[in-house]
Amino acid sequence: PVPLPQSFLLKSLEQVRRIQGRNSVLLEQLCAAYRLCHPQELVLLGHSLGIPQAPLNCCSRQALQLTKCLSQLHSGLFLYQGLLQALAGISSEVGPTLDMLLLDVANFATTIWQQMESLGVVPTVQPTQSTMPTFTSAFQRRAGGVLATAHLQSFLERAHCALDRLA
Amino acid sequence: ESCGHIRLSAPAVRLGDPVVASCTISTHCSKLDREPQILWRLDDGPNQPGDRQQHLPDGTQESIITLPHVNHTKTFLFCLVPWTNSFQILDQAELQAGYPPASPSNLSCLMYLTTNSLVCQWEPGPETHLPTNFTLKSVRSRADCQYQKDSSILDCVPEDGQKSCSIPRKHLLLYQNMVIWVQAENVLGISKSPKLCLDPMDVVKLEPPTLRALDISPDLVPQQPGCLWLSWKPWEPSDFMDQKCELRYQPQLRGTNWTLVSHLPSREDQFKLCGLLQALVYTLQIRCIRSPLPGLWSSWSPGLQLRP
Amino acid sequence: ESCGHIRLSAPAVRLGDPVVASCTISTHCSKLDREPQILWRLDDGPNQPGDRQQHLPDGTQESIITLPHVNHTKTFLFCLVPWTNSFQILDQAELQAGYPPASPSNLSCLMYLTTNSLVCQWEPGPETHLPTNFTLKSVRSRADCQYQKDSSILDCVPEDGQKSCSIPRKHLLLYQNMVIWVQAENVLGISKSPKLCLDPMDVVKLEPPTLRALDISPDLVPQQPGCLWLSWKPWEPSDFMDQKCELRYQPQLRGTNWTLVSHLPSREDQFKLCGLLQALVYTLQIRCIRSPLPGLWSSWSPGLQLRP
Repeated sequence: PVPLPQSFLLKSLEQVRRIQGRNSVLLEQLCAAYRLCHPQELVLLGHSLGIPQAPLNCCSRQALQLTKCLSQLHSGLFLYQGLLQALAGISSEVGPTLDMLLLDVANFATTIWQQMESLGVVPTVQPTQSTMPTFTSAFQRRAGGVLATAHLQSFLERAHCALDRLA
Repeated sequence: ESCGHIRLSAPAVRLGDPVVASCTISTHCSKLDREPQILWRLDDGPNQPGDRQQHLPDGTQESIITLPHVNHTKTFLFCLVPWTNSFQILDQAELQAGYPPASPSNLSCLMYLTTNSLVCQWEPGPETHLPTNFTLKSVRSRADCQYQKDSSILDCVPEDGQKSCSIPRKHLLLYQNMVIWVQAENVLGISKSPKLCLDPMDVVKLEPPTLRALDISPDLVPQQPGCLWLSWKPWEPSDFMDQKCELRYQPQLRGTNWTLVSHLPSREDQFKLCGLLQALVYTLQIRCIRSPLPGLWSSWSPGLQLRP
Repeated sequence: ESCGHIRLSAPAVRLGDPVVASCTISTHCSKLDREPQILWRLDDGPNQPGDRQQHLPDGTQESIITLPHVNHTKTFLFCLVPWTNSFQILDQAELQAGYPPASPSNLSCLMYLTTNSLVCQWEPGPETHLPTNFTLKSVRSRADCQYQKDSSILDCVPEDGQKSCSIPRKHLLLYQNMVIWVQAENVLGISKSPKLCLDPMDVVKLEPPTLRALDISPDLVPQQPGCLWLSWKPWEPSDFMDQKCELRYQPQLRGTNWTLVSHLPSREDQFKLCGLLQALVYTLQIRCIRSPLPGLWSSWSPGLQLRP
C-alpha cells in the first residue's frame, strides 16, 4: 500500500496524545464530581442506553488494510464526536474540558479526512452520524459520559499503536 | 428505559435528619437474573443490602434503605446489582444536607456619587452547606414606605459569593423612597431580611473636604501669635449638596483631647483659628455631613500637621 | 428644513490637500434679509467671506470657499450670516485630514497552549491622524495555502487601540494551514498586510522544562568528581508534543563561554554531566523545541547554580 507521509503520521500521533491527555482529565473530573470512577460498573447501563463502541480491526497488526484503517479511524472519531456532543450541558465543572475535547477530536477527524482526500480514498458518501443515545436523567448523562470517554480512551490507545507501527 | 430507578424521600434534608431511599428494578431488565439482590453504596463506601427487599405487585423488585442521620452535605447514593463477577450501577442519586437560610441581617446601603450606584451589603447568617442564592430586592415606594403589591420589584443578583450588590443609576429614582431587603433561598427554604426604607440621596457616601493651610503674607494681615489660617473646599462630586462641617484639632502631646469647632460651612477660603500654643505642632482634621437634608457624616480628612 | 447647508468636496482629505466647501441658503429662510452676505469660520477663527457668492437659478444663495491646504486633523467649518448685531450659525461641517493607512507590517502569531488561543500582533505603520480600524482576518486554507474565494473569513477585532488580536480555540482548525493577514481601514483608504500561512500548532509558544539537580546518594552511585546529576521534565501543557532540547552551562567566571549539549530528550530522570571543574559554581539552563514536527524554541529555563 501507498506509504503514508511522515508529517501526517507524526501530526496524527501528536493529536492522539493530545486527545488522550485531555480525555483522561475528563475521566478524572467525572470521577471527582460524581464518584463514577469505574466504567466497568456501568457496562449494563451502557447496553441499555445503547452506547456504541467504534471498531478499529482494520488497523490491527494482523489485518492491516490502510484505506479501511483510515476510514475506521475517521468514522470512530466522528462517532465519538457525536457521543461527546450528546453530553453537552453535563455540568459546569466538566463543561470546558468537554468543549476542548470535542474540538480536538473534530480537528483530528479533519486531519484523517484530508489525508484520505490526498490519497483519493474518500468514501463517496459523507459519514452521517448514527442515532445517538438519549439520556432521560442527569445520572444517565453522567454515566454515558464516563462510558463514552472510556471507550474513546481505548479507541485512542489502539489508534496510537496502529499509527506508531506505520510511522 | 433504564433498569433501575432510585427515589428519595427528599432530595435535600437538614443535616442529621433521616432520609428513606427506594430502588426499583423494572421487569424488562432482561440481562439480570430473575430476582437479583439489590445493593446500596454511599459515595466510595462498601456495597450494603437495603433494610428490606420486596416483590411489588407489578413484578418489579424494590429495596428500601433508611439513612438515619445524613451528616455529609453532599452524598452520592448508588443502587447496584451483582453481575457476572462484578457489580453494576443501575442508578445514582445526589443527596444534599444542610440548613435552610437564616434571615440575612445588618442590611445597609451607601450611595456612591462617583459611580452613581447604590451599594447595599448584609450579613448572610450561619453557613447553610447548601447552594444558597442571595438576591437584593428593591421597589419604589411612597413617602410612607408603603408600596403596591403589584409594583415591579428589581432583583440585584450579587457576583458569585459576594455579600453586597450594586444597583446602577438607571434603576434608581433619586429623592424618592425605596424599600430594600435581601432574600436568601436554597432547596430547604427561603428567608428575608428586615426591610430598609430610604432615599438613596440620604445615604450618600460623602468624602471629606481638602483642608489646606493658607500662608498669608505678613504685610497683608498682621501676624497674630497662636493663630492659623486655613482653607477648605468640599469634595468635588458633592459640591451641589448643602453641607455643614466640623473641624477638630489637637496638639501632638500624649493625653490631649480633640477640640471641636462645629457648624462650619463646606467651603471656606480664609478661616482663622486662634487660641493655639505656638510651641506645639497641631493635627487638624475636618469632616462634613449633608445638611439640613439628611445624610451621613464623611470620614475625617487626613491629619494636617501645622505649627501656629 | 434648515436655513443653510454646507457641502464639502470630501469629508476627509490628506493633510495639506485642498478642500472646496459650499454653503447654500434656501429661499424660504424668512427671517433673513433677501440677499444676506454668507460668511465662513474655521474653528475659533475670524468670520470671513467666501471666495465668491452667487445667486442660483432656484433662488438660493450660494457661497463657495476653497481651503488650499488643510493642515489640522480635525476642523469645524461654520456657515454664518449677519443678523441684527451678531452672527448666526446656519450650518456646521466637520472636516478631517490625515493619511490613508500604510500596510501593517511584521505580522507574527503565537499559539498559547494554556489559553488555547492564537495571538497575532503587528506594527500598525505611521500615524494616520484619522480613526483607523485594524482587523485581523483569517481563513482556513489547503496545505498549499490556497483558499476558495467564498470560504468564510473570520474577523478578529482587537480591543481598543491594541495592536494584537486573540483568535479563540473554537475558531481554530489545528494541524491545518490557515491564511492570516491584517486589514487597516480609515476614511481615506484600506490597506492589507502581507499574508501569513501557518498551522497554529507550528507556532506554539513553548515554555522551557523544569531543570533540577539530583542528589544521588553515594552508596547508590559512586561519587565522580567533576560530575553533576540532573533531571528535567517538559512543561506540562506541552507534554503531548515530541520535543528535543539543548542544555548549556558556564562557570561563574568572567569571560567564559557557554558549553552546549544538543539533541537531548524532553524528559530525563537521571542525566550525568561530567567534565566540570569542582571548585567552580556553574550556571545551567535548558530549552526545547518541538521536533521533528516544526516549532519555535522555548526561552532558556531560569539559571540553575550548582557546584559539582
